[in-house]
Amino acid sequence: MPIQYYIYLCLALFSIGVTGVLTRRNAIVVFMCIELMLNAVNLLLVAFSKMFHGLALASDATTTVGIEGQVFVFFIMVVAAAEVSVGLAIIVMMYRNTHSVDINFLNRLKN
Amino acid sequence: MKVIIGFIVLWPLVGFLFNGLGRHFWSKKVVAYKATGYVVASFIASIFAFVQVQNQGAVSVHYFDFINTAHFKIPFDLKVDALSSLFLLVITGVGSLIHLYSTAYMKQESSSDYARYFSYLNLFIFSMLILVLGDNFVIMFIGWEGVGLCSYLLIGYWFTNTHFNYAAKKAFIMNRIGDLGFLLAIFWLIAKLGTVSYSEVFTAESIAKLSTTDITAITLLLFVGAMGKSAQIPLYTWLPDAMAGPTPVSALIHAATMVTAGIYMITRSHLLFSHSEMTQNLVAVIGISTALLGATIALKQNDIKKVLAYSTVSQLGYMFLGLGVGAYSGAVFHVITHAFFKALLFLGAGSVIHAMHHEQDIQKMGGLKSKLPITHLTFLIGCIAIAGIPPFSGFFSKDEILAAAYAKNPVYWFLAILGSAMTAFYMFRLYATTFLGKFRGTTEQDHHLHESPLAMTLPLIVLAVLSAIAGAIGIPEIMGGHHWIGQQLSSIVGAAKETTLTHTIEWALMGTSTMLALLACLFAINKYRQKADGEPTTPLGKLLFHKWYVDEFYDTLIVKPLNNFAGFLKNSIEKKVIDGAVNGTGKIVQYSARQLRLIQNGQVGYYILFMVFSIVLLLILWFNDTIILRFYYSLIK
Amino acid sequence: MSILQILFFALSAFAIVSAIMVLISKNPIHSVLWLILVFFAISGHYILLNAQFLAIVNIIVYAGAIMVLFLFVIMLINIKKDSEPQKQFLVKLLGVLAGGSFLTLLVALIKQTAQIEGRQLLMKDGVIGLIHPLGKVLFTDYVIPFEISSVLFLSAMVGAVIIGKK
Amino acid sequence: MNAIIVSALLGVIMMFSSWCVKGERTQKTIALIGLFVLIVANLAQMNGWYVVNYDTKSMLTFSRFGLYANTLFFGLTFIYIWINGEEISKIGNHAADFYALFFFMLCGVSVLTSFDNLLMLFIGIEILSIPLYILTGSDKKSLFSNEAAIKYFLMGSFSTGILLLGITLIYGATGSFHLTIPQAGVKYEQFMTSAGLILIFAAMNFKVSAAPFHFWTPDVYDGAPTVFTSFMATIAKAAGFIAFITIFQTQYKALGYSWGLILPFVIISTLLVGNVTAVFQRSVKRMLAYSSIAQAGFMLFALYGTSTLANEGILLYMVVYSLASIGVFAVLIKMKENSIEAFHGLGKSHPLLAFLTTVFLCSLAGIPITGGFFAKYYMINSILLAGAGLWLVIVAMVFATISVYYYFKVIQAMYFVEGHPAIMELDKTYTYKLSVIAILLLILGVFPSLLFNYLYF
Amino acid sequence: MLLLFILIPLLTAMLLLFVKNNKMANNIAVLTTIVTLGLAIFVAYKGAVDYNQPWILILNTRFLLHADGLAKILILLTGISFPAIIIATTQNQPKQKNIFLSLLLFTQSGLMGVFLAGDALLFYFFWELALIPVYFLSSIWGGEKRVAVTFKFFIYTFLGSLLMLVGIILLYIHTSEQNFLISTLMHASLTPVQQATAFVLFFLAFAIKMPLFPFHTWQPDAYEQSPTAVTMVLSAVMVKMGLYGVIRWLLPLFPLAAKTNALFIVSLSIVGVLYASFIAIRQDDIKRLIAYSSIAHIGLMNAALFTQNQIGLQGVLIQLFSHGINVLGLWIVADIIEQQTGIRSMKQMGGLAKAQPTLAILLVGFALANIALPLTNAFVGEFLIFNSLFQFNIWAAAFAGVSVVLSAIYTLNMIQKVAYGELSTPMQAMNTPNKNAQIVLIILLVIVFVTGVFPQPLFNLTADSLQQIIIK
Repeated sequence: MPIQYYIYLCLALFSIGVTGVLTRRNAIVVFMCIELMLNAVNLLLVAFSKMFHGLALASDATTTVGIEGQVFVFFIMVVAAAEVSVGLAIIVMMYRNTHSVDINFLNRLKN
Repeated sequence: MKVIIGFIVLWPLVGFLFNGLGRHFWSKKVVAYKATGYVVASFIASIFAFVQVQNQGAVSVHYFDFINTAHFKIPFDLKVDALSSLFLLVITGVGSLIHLYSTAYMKQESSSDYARYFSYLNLFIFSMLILVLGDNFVIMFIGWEGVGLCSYLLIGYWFTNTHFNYAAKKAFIMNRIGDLGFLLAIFWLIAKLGTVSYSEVFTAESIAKLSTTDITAITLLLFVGAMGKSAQIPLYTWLPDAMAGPTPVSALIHAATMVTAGIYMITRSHLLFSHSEMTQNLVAVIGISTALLGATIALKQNDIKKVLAYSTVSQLGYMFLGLGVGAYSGAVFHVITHAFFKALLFLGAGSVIHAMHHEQDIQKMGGLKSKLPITHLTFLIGCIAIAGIPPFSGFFSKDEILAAAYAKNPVYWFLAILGSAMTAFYMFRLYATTFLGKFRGTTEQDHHLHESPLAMTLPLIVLAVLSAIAGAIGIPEIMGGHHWIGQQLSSIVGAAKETTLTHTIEWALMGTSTMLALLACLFAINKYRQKADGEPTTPLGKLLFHKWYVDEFYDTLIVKPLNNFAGFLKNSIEKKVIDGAVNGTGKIVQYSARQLRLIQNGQVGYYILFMVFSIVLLLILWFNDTIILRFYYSLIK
Repeated sequence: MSILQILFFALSAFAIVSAIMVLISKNPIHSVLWLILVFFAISGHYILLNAQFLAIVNIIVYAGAIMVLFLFVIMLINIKKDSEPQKQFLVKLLGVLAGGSFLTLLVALIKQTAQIEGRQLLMKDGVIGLIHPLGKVLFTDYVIPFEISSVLFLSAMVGAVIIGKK
Repeated sequence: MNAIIVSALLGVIMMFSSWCVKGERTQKTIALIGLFVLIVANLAQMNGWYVVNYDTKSMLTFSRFGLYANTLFFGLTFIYIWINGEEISKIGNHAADFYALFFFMLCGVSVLTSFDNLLMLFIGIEILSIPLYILTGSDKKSLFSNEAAIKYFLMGSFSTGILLLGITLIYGATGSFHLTIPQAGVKYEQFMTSAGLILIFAAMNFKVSAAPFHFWTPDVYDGAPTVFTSFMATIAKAAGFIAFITIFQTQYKALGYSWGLILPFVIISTLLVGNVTAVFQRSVKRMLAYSSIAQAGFMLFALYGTSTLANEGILLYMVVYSLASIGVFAVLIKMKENSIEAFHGLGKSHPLLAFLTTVFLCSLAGIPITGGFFAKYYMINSILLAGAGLWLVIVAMVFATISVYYYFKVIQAMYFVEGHPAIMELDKTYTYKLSVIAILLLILGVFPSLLFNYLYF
Repeated sequence: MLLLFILIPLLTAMLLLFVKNNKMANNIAVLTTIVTLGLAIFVAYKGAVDYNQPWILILNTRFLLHADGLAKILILLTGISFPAIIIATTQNQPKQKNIFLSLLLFTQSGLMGVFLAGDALLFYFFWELALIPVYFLSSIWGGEKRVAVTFKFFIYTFLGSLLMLVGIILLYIHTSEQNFLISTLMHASLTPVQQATAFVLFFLAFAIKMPLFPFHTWQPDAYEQSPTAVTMVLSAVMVKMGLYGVIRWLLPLFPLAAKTNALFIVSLSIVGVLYASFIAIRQDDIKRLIAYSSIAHIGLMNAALFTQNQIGLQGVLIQLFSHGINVLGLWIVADIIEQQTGIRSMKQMGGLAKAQPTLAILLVGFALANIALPLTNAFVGEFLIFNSLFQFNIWAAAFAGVSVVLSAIYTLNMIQKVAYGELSTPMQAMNTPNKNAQIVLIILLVIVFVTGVFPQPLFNLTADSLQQIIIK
């Protein structure tokens, strides 16, 4: 399978995430779209990892080339989890104070 | 010699410092003695110097280097030669007399003002001495500006009077315009020759180095300088106004000495002038024009000093005519005689004014003959001298110029003789209105009329004698004289040119001028012995009375436009354009600040939108547009 | 068309459709659910790529833990279905435009990249996605990032405490 | 390595001290001692002494430059906490937790100064960012703080996504997460590498608040508690710069000539937005936020080329800018309100404090005998040395002039406007602490090389 | 030795911050400045060894202080100006005088540094250093619109100096030895475009500082609004920084560019001279009048510099000193009048000669020097300046020469309005100025005339630098 397919897929998912960030006002949904972006990246990393692995495998049967991509994905998940905990805490805090999760609701800081 | 010359110059300076610094401490008496004494001392030293020059010829002494750089040197040298020694005598001699005169004339002033007056006067003498003694143009220029300054200070001596101040300012500024010409001439010399010393400039080699253009330009510029200082058209209007100063000042500065500086300067640099036909012609034309202009205006003036002032302008015109036609020694001769008789006239006028309690309008005088006998007599001698009636001094000096003018161009002579007649007329009009007939002033003035004290009459007498006999130093050869002054100056200006005129013509010329002058005198005395000249009624009379409206003309054509221009620069250009541009920049920044901050609208959505677009923009910038076009092309394909 | 390709396209279509649904669902809860479906699709891809460990972790961590957390928060703050105010149409359009141009541009660039021209990727085979090699690498070569990410967790923990404590 | 380990441990210690040790002063003292230990540990590594000598598998490389930067960061943090300790305690009752977060952030900073792998970059940035989100929102009752936190968090996460996509693209192109110097003269079109670099560039710009990715900065700096703004704007940002430089000093060559287009674009827009917008601000805090953007514009100069001058310059700039900002923010903390009116008449009522503020502001403006001058000088010199267009420098100078305008507005308010400053009670020691900063700035203003001599021995 | 010029004022300035007693502060300041003056005289006639220390190693910049003729004459001027200013304004009692004096001394330190620096970076450093205290001095103690006006001045000059900094660095990075010494920078290998750019960058900085038309608009406002002591510093010494910069840096570093642009710059300067003179004619405010007169004089000097003629250069070297002294005298007189009557409008003045004859005489003395009357110091300089202009271009000299007349007009206007005429009501308030000011004025006037009659010592002083500058 050509790598381009995966690239396009992931870019599409990523862009959908971006678009979601831009079009939604609910902080939680925006945050979910960011998670979607991260996942698109994850998939792309794995795809690349397999690409390099396949290339290396041709010359060396026991190679582990490409594994770093998957390790990276692991770390992204780790970080995402940490981020989610903090992010949701912030959103909840905001909700406590304003009873809203609308990102446009708080816009006193401007100009 | 160094010491003598030093003394000549330093005494007046000492006097200036002494009186200027100690004006609150010394009594009037001390001031008067000191001031006069210093000038007299200077006079005595001048005599020594004169004698030395007679015996040894010109002497140049070096004191110190005024400017001495790697490329350029102006020494502070003073030089006494035949020309300057003559001037020295006149300056210090007449100067001493006028100092003496002033001691009495200025008696009413408070003691510090009195000291101030004398310090200025001393400073003037000092400057004038520097002017004539300087051995190069720069030193001369120092004196040149110095006398201008003193003139300014003395005209504005009564500084509380605004009109006097304006007169003083006018004098200084007009002089400055002339000085600019002089300066440029000096620069031109430096640029071409690298030196300004007379001894190096006035050599054949130097002259050879200069092209005709150079010489013409330099002489023209020098002449502009002379115009300013010696009140020639078009820079003459300051001189009549300068009569605002105390009368002795008018006598010393604005008649006898300072105004003749231009003649001195041109005589000094006659070598250059004689190489430029054009300049010479111009000098002559300007000279004769000024002479006529001054004379015509003087015809209708009623202020005793104004008449004398315009007469001075006119006489200076004659001197320039003389210079223009190459009669350098004639011009100098006239300077000397003019110094005597014009100083005499002014001092006489001063005596009259003194007696009349500062009344200067001749219409309010008359019949002073009996009340002021000495003044009257001396004044009359002055009038005769200036009118050019033999054997008084004015005749000889004027005659020499006239003769040279005739030799050059009879038209000059004709115009000059016309002017000469007018001179005789207005002088005797003045004399007659003032001294003859009956008194027209107030009774109070009448009551107080008195002859002036000895300190004032003594100078009058001395000057009257000199006016009468000074012609002796220049009796022309046809009258059997030796023309002593011509010989004196021959070392400077070369031997007088062989006149092409026959003796007959010379006699005829003399006769004509004398006749005309005499006729004019008699006519004037006849006309004005009983009544004064009222307000003029004829158009010409009005025109002359208002001095040809030259002042008004200058005012509307030069002064006002310049003033308006300055105002325009100040109020429009400076404020709106230049400062506006600077402040405008600031305003633009402020404005863009106000606009730019609106981008920051406080909404996260917008922020991220901007960020995404920015990334897109970065990508586009990075990969440049061709790649994107290629992509779309590939899509179509 | 091999079975792999069919699976690929099916999963891809599923992922994209679900992702779009995340965007257009009005109700946040629906968004969460759609997002979980996206994650499942992605996990499917991982399996296709024989990245078994990641597939499992993705399900457990993302779909299982994180998304449940989201759901939980949404429930907690009890947002009404239609209470979310919508953005203006123009803003939405701009958003789509931005996302779209971002995609177009990147695709344009990738399409012309010679670096990956003709590269295939290994499906189904390969051992690197298995838990054993991954674990080995993680605790040898990647032990430093592994340890350091603990700091990340610590700080997130402290942060959650600071923010969350009343 | 020492620094990473010790700072992580210290963070844990501080965490526990929050319930073992009572009294905020004690906690501050522990934190300061901890920082001292940290500095010592870091210096020890510079001199070849390790806690553990572990093969990092080329995840991290410890260069003298990076380690020295670490030392400087720790030193700055020391000063920061020394001055602001009491203020930190006032926000909520989590002083020890905040200190723990600072130590964790310093761990992140240490990673950022020594990473050799994009994975470490990512982790480092996250370790630095997540505590910052928390600190921003730490004033839980304040709506401003909430708003700032949510904005910062959402945008930060978004930029993380961008960063990751960039890293991925680079990985896809090169097959490695290592920073390798790209070979010159590559035949094929490396668009993927370049696209990845651009995305990383954008994300890093976000972290250092360079325009047009600066939007979070004013709002977050404004909304966050001032004392944390101070940290965010100084040490956190500077660490971002070190990372930024580490990547791009080697990688920019992959971008070819376009680098000369893209970087000036960012620099100019950063300078423009920062300086010009700051002109109109009434709130000093917000003005400082914009000025911090503007300063980032100058620091970006260091990216232009690799040279010792650029490296030294960025160190000097960081230190000087951070010191001055810490100082100004420390004064601002003591103000009852942030508006410029609060400063009216400060020169009369608190002459020394006003003078110190003047020194800080002059330093920010880059006026000689304060360190700011040489900071700017190094930047200009390095960029000209790197062959940038003269026009860029001249434009930058024009903006620097504008910056003088708004910095001096504050000075004018302090000295030339009559009024009563809205300032809280000050104890003398606070002013004296600030004067230490001022003295440091002045020393660096005359002998900037004091800072670098240690780099070379 | 040379370091003392910077250190003495600097340390005293710091000391003064802690001296609360005004009288004592004043005495200390006077004493210090007089010591500095003594030192300046000593150095001027005995010379001094360069102070040369490495400064910032990596940049290879050196803390090099070097006193050649140009520097000597300017430190002499600075040395004379400061005690004169401080003594003459003793009677003015600004609030917090110790700080006022302290800032003044900081300025002096900066100025000395500017004139002595032999290293471009050091030069720049002091260049700015001299500016900062002035900003505070004017803003705190100035007139009504002081803040805005001073700010404009500050920003304007700051922009100029930043541009110069760019120029310095541009030269620096193109040198082979990589240091900032003037001898090194001279040999920087620049392309013609770079040289032209660097020239413009330097020139702008100096032109703003001088100030040259049309960059001058900060000056009259600043002079008007600053406290007089500061105005004196500004006009007597600080504006010389611009000219000094041209002589020391611009001409030697960019001989070609200077030559190419000479005609343009000379014309610009002369236009400025006439422009400023015309505006001065219409000024009613005595301070603004002196300000515009100063612009005119400075423009003239600048024009002479760009003729690149040795005579002109020599003239400027003398004139730098003379103009400082003259303008100082004028300011002191103006200050005395303003302090005692509270007016600056010349329309309301008049009769000073009646009220205070001595002061009037002094005023006239300085005014005459201002119009470069022979035997005053200004004549010597302007004579040489005009000379060089004449050799450069006859028309340049002719047009510039018009300013001789114009300067007479505005100066005499001033004398007439201030000193002469009937005693005006405000002037009746005039008391005898205090002894200190009088003594200072008299000493200055003596300097005016002594250097006007015997300028040779000044020529000797500057002879060596003349050689150096022309060699390039």
